[in-house]
Amino acid sequence: MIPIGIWVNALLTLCILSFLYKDNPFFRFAESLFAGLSLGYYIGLTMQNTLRPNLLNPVIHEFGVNFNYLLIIPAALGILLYFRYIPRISWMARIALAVYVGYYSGVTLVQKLHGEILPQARDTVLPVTHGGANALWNIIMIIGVFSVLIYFYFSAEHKGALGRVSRVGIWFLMISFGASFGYTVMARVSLLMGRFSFLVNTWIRPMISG
Amino acid sequence: MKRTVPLVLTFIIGMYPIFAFFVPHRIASDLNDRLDTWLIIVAAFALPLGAVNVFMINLSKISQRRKGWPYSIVILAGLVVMGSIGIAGAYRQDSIGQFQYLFQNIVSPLQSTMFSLLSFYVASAAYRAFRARNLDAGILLVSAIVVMMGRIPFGDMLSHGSMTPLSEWLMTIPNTAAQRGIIIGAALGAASMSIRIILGIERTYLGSGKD
Amino acid sequence: MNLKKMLFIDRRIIYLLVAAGALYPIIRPIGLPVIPTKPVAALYDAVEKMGPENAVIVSFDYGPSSEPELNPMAGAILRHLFLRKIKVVVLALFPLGGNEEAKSELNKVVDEYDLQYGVDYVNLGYKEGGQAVMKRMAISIADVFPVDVDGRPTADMPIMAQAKNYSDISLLISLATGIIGEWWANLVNPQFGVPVSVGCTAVSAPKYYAYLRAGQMMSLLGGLKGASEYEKLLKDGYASVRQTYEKPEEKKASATTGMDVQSIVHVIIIAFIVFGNVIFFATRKEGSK
Amino acid sequence: MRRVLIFIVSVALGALLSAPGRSQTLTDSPVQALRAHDTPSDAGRCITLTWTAAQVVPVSVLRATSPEGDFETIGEAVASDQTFADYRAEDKQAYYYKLGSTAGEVTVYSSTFGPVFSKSNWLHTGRINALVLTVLMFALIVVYINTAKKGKPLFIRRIAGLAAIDEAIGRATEMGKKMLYIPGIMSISDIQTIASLAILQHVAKQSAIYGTNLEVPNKDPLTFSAARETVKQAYLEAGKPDQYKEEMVTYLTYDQFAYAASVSGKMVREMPATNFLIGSFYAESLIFAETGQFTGALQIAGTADVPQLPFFVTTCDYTLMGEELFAASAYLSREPVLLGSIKAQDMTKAVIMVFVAAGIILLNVGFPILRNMLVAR
Repeated sequence: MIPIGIWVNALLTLCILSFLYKDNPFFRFAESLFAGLSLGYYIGLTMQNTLRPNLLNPVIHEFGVNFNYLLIIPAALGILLYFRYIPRISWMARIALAVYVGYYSGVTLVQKLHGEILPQARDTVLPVTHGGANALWNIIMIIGVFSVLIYFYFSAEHKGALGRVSRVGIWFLMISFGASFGYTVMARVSLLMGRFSFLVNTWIRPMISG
Repeated sequence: MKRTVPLVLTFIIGMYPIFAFFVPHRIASDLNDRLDTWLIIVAAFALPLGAVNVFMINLSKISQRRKGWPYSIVILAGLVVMGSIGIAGAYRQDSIGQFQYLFQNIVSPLQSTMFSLLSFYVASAAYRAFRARNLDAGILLVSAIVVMMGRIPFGDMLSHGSMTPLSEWLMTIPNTAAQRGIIIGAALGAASMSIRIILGIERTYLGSGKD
Repeated sequence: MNLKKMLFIDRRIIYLLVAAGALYPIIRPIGLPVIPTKPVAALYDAVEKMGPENAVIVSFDYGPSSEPELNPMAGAILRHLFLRKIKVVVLALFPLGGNEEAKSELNKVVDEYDLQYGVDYVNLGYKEGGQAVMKRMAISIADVFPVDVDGRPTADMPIMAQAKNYSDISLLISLATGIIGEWWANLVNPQFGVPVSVGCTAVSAPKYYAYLRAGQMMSLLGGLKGASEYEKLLKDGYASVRQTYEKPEEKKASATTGMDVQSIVHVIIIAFIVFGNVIFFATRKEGSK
Repeated sequence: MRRVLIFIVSVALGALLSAPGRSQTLTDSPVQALRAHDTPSDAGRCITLTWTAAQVVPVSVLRATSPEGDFETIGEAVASDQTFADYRAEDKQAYYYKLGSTAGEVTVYSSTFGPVFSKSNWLHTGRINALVLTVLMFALIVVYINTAKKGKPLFIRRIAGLAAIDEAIGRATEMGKKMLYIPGIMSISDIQTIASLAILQHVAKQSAIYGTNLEVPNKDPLTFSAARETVKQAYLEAGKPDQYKEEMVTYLTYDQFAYAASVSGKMVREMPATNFLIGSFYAESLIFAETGQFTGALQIAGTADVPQLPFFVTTCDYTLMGEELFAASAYLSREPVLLGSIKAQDMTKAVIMVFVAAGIILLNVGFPILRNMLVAR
C-alpha cells in the first residue's frame, strides 16, 4: 500500500502540472494551499531558528542576571514596524525601515566596491603579449569588458565611434545571453526529471506491482 | 521631524559598516557584528506583518463572498495549521515531526513541481525567441545552440568531441567578458545608489517624497 | 498559408513533446558516455591531495527545488571526502538546506564508511543571516553554531578543535543555487583567503565563470553535467565507488542516468529552434516573393 | 605625548637587555633573524612572528612576559613556513618570543625577540584601494550634485525600457485593464529592490493621475511595508489620496515558488494589460515572464541579477539591464541632484577604465604595479 504522503505528493504535482494546459480549479486549489502552508512554514522556521534562540531565550532565561540589555534595540525596531497601524504615529514605522535600509546600503557599498569591482577589474588586466592562444583570448576578454562598459555609458548617445563600440558590446551581450540561456536549459530539465522519476518510480510503479 | 529622523538614522547607520570595514579596531568590529545579529531579528519580526495582511485581505474576501472566496479559506487554513505547528515546534519536539512531515509531503513537492514548469517555459521561450530576425538575434541563437550541444554527450558524438570545449570557451571567454562588464557596471550603479540612500537623496523607499 | 500559422505553433504541443522526451528515458534507461572537463577535475585533484589532517566545510546552500541537480553532486563529493578520511564540517545558509538536504545526503553516504559523528564529520544545521554568518565564522565557527543541527553542543566535539575558524579550513565547498555561492566567492575568499569551490545549479554557472576566471573560485561544477563528470572521475578512481553506483536505487538517483533525459530533451528543444527558423525564413521568402 | 615617550624608552631598554642573551645559541638553531610585530589591519590581540628558515622541521613557539621570565609553549609551526600568528596576545602587554626545535632530547632555541605589543589597528592597510574608490565616488557624487544644483544641464542617453514606461501605462489605461507591478522577491536589504521602489513611485503617480488600476503583490514583508508607503505617498503627491486603496499593495507568501504560483494564477485570471517585473529575481523570473507573454501583456523587466537577464531579454518587450535599473530614479524624475549622481557614476567608470587600460599596458611591458594595487584583501 502506498503511504498517504506519497498520494498527496503525487496528486499535488499533477494539480500544478495541469496549469500547463490551462488554469483550472485543481491548480487554483494547489496554489492556495501552497501559499498558506509555505507562509506558515516560514513563520514556524523563523520562530525556531531566529526569534527563539537569538531573542526569546536570552529574554526568558537570562533576564536580570547577565541579560544582554542591548537586545531591546532590535526588539524595539521590530515592534516599530507595527506602528504603521496606529494612525497618528504611523510614521514611526519608517524608523525601522530606515535603519534596515541604511545598514545594508553601507554593507552593499563596500562589498560591491571591494568584493566585485576590484577583483573583476584586476582580472581584466591581462597579459596579451605572450602565451599563444591565451593571449588572443585575453585580448577578446579585454575588448568584451570595455565594449560592454561603454555600451552602458549614460552620458553620451550611441552615435559615431561610441556607437560602433557599443555595437561590439551588444554582440558580446548577445553571445553571453545565448550561452547562459543554453546553459540553464539543463537545470530546468533536471528538475522536471526529478518530478517525473518521483511520479513513475515512487507512485505509479509500486501501485502497478503493489 | 517625521522625515528628518529616519534620514539622519539612515546616514549614521549607513556610514557605520563602511567605517567598520576600513577600521578593524575592536570598538568598530564588535558593534558591527552586533548590528548583523540585530537586523536578523528585525527581519524576523517583519514576517508576521505579512501574515496580518494575508488575514485581512482574505477575511474580507470571504465575508463579502467575492469571486474565488473558497480559495481564501484554503489559504487561511494552510497558514493557521502550518503556522501554529511551526511555532509549537519551537518548543515541543513532537510538533517538529508534524512540521517536517507537512513540509516533506506538501510544500516541498509543490516547490519542486512549480520549479519544474520552467523546463516547459524554457522550451516555448526558446522556440519563440530564437528567430534569426537580425544579426544580434542570430548571434544569440547560434551561441545558445552551441552551448546546449556542448552540455550533453550527444553534442560531442556529433562534432567528434569539439562541442564541449567550444561551449566551455563560449562560457569562459565572451560570456565572462560580457558578464564582467555588466557586473562592474551594476556594482557601480549599486554603489552610487547606496551613497544616494546614505546621503538621503534617494528617499522613495521611505514613502517620503517631497513632504 | 498554413506555414505562417505554423510560426505560432500552440505551445501545448511543445510542452507535450518535452514531457514525452523527459518521461521516456525514466521508463527505459539508455546510458550515454560522459567526458570530464577542467573546472570539475580541479576539485577532484584538490581533494585527492588532502587527508585526515585537512578540514573542509561543505555548505548546503540550496533548497529542495535544486535537489535533482545538487543531491547527486553532494553525494559524489561527500563520498570522495570520506574516502580520503578528510574532516567534514557540514553547515547551511539556505533556509531549507540545513535540515532536509544535508541530513538526507549525509545519512545516505555516511553508512557506507565507518565514521564517528563529532570526530570525522559534523552537521551544524542552518543559520539565518547569510553574509553576517560568513563574516563571524572567520573569528570562530563554534561561536556561530553553538549547537549542531540536532541541538547537541558543539564546543566539546573533537572535530571543532580542528576547525576553529577559516584559517583551519583547507577548502570550502558550497553547493549553492544562487547568491550564497557568490558571497563565498566575492566576500569570504577575498577577505579571508579561504579557497572556495562551488557546485551550483546550471542557472548560476554562467555568472560563476567570471569568479572562476578571477581566481575567487578554484573549481566549478555546473548542474547535473558537472555532477555526472565528478561521478565519472570518482568511479574511475575508486573501485569501491563503482559498486555503490551499480546498486539499483543509487543508479536511478545518479547523475549519469540523469544525463540520458538531458540529452533527449536538449535535442528536442534544439530541433524546435531549428524548425522555428526554417519556417520563419520560408514565410519571409514567400512574403517577399 | 608623555606616554609615547615612556613607551619608546622601554622598547630601547628591552632591546638592550635581551641583546646579550642572543649570541650563544645563534649558530645551531635552524631559525634565523626572528622578528615579531603587531599583526596589521586587525582588531588587536594578535602578534605575527616572522623568521628565515629553510628546513621543513617542526618548531615550538615559546612566549614570556619578560626577557628572563619563564617561557611557555603557545603553539607549533613548521620552520619553512617562516611565519606564525599568536592569536592569544593581550593588548598593551609586552611579550618576548623564541622558537625551540627539538632534535632527540636536545632542544635548541633561536634568539629571543621582544618586547612587542599587540594593538587594535585603526586602518586596514590592505583595503586602501577600496577606501580610495569609496572616497572617489563620494567626492564625485557631491561635486556633480553641486554642479547640477547650479542649473548646468546634464545629459543622459535614452534608455528604451524607461522611455516605454509611460507608453505601457497609457496602454493599460486605454484598455481599462489592470497593471501588475512585481518589485522582485528580495528584501529592502537588496539595493535592486530600492531601485524598483523608485520606479514604482513613478508608475503609481501616473496611475493615480490617469486612474489606472494598479496592483503590487509582494513576497518579502519588509519590501511589502516599504512598497505600501511608496504607493500611498505617490497617490498623495498626485493629489488623489482618496483613490489609494489598501488592496493595491498586497502580501502573498514568503516562499519563492508559492509566490510564483499565486502571481501566475493572478496573471491568467485577471489578464493585466501591463506587467512590470523590476527588482531582484531568481529562477522564478521565467515563470512570470513566460506566463505574462502568454496572456499577451506588455512586459517591462529590470534586474541586475546577471543569470536572469537572458530570460527577461528573450521574453519581455523591454529589459533594464544592470546599471540601467539603478539609473531609473534619476531618468524618470529628471531631478538635477539625481542626474548629478549618474554623471558621477559614469566618471568613476571612466576612471576605472583608464586605470585598467594603463594597468594592461604597464603589465605587458613588465610592470604589474597597477594590477597589484587592485588586490582585494
